[in-house]
Amino acid sequence: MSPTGPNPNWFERWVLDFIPSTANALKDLLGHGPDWLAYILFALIGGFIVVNLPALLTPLFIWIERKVLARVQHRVGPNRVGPFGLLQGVADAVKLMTKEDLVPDSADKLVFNLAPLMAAIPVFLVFPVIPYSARATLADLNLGLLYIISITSVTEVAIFAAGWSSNNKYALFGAMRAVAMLISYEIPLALSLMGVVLIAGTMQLSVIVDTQRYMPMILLQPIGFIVFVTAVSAELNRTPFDLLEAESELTTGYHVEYSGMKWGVFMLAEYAAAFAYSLLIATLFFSGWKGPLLPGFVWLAIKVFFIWCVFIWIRGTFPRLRVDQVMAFSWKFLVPLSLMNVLVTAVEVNIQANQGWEFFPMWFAPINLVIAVVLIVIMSKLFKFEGQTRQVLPSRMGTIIPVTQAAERAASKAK
Amino acid sequence: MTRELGFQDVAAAIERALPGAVVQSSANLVLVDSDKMAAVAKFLREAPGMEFDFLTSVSAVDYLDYFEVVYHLLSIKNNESTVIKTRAYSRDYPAVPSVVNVWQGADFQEREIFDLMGVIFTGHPNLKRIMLWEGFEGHPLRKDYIVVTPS
Amino acid sequence: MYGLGLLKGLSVTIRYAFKKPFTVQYPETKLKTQPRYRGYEFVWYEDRCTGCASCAKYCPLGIIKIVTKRAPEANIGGKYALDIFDIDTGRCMFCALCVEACPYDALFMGVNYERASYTRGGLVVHIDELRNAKKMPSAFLRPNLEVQAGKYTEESSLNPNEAGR
Amino acid sequence: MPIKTSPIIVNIGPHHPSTHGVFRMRVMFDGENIIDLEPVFGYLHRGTEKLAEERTYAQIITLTDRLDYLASMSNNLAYVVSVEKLLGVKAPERAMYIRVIMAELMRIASHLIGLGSFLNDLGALATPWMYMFREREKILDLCEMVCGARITYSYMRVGGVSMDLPPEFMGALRQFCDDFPHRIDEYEKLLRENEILISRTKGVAVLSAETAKNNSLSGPVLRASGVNWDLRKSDPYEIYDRLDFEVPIGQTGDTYDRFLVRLEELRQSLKIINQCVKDMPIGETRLKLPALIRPPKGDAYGHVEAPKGELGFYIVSDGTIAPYRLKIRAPSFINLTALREMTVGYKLADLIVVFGSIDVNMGEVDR
Repeated sequence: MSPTGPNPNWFERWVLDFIPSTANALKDLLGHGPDWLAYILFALIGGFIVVNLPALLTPLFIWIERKVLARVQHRVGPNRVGPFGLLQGVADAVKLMTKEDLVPDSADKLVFNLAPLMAAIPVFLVFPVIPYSARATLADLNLGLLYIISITSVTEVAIFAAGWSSNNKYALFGAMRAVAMLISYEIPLALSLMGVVLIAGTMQLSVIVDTQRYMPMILLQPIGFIVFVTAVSAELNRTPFDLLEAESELTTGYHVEYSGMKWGVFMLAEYAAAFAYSLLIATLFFSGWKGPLLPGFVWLAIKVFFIWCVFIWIRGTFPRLRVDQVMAFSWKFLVPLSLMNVLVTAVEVNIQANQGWEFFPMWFAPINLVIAVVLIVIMSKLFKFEGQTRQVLPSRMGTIIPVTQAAERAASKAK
Repeated sequence: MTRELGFQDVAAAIERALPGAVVQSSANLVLVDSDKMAAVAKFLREAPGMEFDFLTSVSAVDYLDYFEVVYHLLSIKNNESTVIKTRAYSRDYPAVPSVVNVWQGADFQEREIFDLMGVIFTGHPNLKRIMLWEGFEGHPLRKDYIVVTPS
Repeated sequence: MYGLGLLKGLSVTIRYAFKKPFTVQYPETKLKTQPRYRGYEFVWYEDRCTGCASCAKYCPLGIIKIVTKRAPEANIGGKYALDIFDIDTGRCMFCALCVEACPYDALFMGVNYERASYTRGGLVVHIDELRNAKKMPSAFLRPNLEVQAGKYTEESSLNPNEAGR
Repeated sequence: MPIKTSPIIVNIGPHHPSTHGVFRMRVMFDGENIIDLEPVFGYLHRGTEKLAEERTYAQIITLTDRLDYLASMSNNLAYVVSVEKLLGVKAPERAMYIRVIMAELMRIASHLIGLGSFLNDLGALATPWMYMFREREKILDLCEMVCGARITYSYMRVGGVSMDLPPEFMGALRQFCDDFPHRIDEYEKLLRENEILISRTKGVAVLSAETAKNNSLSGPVLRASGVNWDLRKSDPYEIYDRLDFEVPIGQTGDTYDRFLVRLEELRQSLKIINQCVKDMPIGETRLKLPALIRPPKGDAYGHVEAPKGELGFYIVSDGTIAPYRLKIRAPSFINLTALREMTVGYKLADLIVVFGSIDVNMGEVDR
């Protein structure tokens, strides 16, 4: 547990390595008391810090989204509440708390109230695993990546529970779409990380960040990056995959019956998930907290800010895909693409093992880039993305009822 | 320029094809017998010289002792237009055959006339109120519909 | 090719991200209304008005209420003086047909739009309010006002003969 | 044993974010596929035709503003053209030029909202909508300069226009006309080759020329199906016969063509405005007509190419100061007859997009 240097000044001790330093300080405080007490206290303080990190930064995230989206749309964005509208997130939260919290009487009460919690808790569980600075990770699991992927798939159950229990036709549409889309985008999400894991050799996030000492992973894994970002934008229900809460079709889909702080928790969960995934993209592909001069977590913040701005930029420009196109896009395009990426990376790692090089050679980057471009061109030619022609219904539904027949049936029913 | 087909020769053409269909025709009126309207409509649509394939609008006017249903027809091919009128004389059951089978565009317009004016279009597949709610009694656009204006 | 159209779209939106927004922050900066703006306050010149009530007849909604009494020496027409002249701006649609109908150019539309009230009654403009309101008539249907209309200040008030047709 | 699924009936509207006003569709779904669709109207029915029977010809102008409230100048124009046809008079030259400029400005403003909400329905979250509304604001300012109001103008009168153009109008209009083509290029760059837009709209809800004519559709919906029918060319009113402009025609009649036709019509309207500005004559702008006009007994049908389609007024006059009967041929109302045929068999997402591509205005549908 040695901090960064032999005699760390107060800045390095408290700012750069705040978690291990707190553990040591606690130990001295307790005068070499029992280890387990220090450990519990440390877990409490660390947990408190890491849970409050998203809780406090999500309103900032919402503010960034609304400001940047406004700028993209040539307008100003919130500027009334607090300086430059910074307290907008807080104002929204306070408003939501004072708003009445309706529960439709025909709703399934238990599941209805449980859904927001199920949506929020897994998102907060992702934050302890992410390395914020040189040694600042609350829980540096050696299965970090697998843990993150499995935790974040709990939100699908929550979204389906919310949609199903609120007994509203639009919410039902949202719930059905949620199950279909989120599950079919888990596969490319996991597969695209295979490349990263192969190169880094482990799933431990801090080690992954370490292997990117010389070169960020995005250069080595262009396809992996593209597939991962697309899958993440589908997991977060962001344009062009925001089918779950398609304002123009489903009037905000699954959380249409929620109001007050229950709806607020859904929003918090959604933007905290966006924060978590941006952190993940930064650590996995842009070498996390590594960067010259500035301390670790400042670099991480800058990278997360830029990734988040790209998400907002995409949200401000693209229209939405239809349900069947989204599914076809995942199964027919992303999954084969990421499988091929795993193949290519495995071959390269094999070569690296045979040659016995200690680090992944740098000249693999241009090769990967060329392979990426070639694969995408071939795949997109192969997978024609044409509009869907008129789909005649399966015979079970009968042919389309002409006007006259519908009228007779209505008339006969009226008699 | 959309040429207004002469009313006299339209009436003559209809008379030749369907004797007895034209009740009265003058310089600016072609009045068709109401129960032959469906046949006249089909004739106007298919006849070589006519080909009125576009029904611009169907309107109804309440002249107190009869309802007059006015069809504005248009032939996009040779850019000609004409106006055909029929009359329904009874007050409580004014019936005019529907032309939905000839021009699909008349569907909503005839429903609206039935809803607001009370003219019944026999043969219309889905004749029910379109503007007002089902429980509304009376037909507001009739001249004898008493409108109670708030004071 | 797949994706190029999307990138082109992105290039358009990124350019707007760095441009100055075109929206106006209302309470701080107010948009200047045009001289012919059909605004909220009516401008009425009592000495030109003969109480002929053609504005009341001409209004499609019938929201102008005029009660006159015989007062020979009162004004140009020399016949009627007004007791009640109510315009219910709560139901008015500002079509300015009354301004068009007035044969003596006594009635004008106003120029600004900030007039709200908590009660429906508060929206009815009474005769005394019309009498001592500041006269800032809009140039709608009064082309000769075109030149002054732009230069109204808070305290300026147009005297009647300048306002005529 | 196959799982038994039963179709559900969903009410889309009357209070729904993408029904362009108060419009309701009772749709029967099997999963996401539409089996049957029945539009329900009447939520914005104000009885305009009954009101018109107890108003003088000048007062009805204020009624026509509220028909297609996104382009109320063209409603005024349609009404005024039919009353002038009834009277047998013709407006002075300068008034006709002003009317054409105003009608084309309204076409641009209405198409901007039509395209903007069409893209909102597609999911492009308000960005193209904001860009288009910014242009529409400029047009509203021009109209405010001319007639003092921004939406309900009542600017036109039987026999001309109520007031001549203010001196500074021409400068502002020329500035708008110089800047607007760049904005259209921007829309084209943002949207025309957008793969997601193409994949969502190409080949969706194809409307053949035959069904379009049979359902008496009019306006951009009809022209997108390949029918070359534009009242400004086939039955020119006012001064359209002196102006040269093309009429954009679609090939396949799918949603993408309707989008392209409207985008192209923006350019053509601009071309018309430039021509009108160039040879605008001097002269008076209003005929000397009595305040309460009494047209001769008889009836007349005048129509105009409004942004949504052919807007016609069938006026029956009995010689008094108010029309005996005023029938409004509303293009949006009749364009909806084909909605059922176009959307059955498609998904919910397509229904919203196809409804957006028809570009309907509820004030005109329910009258």
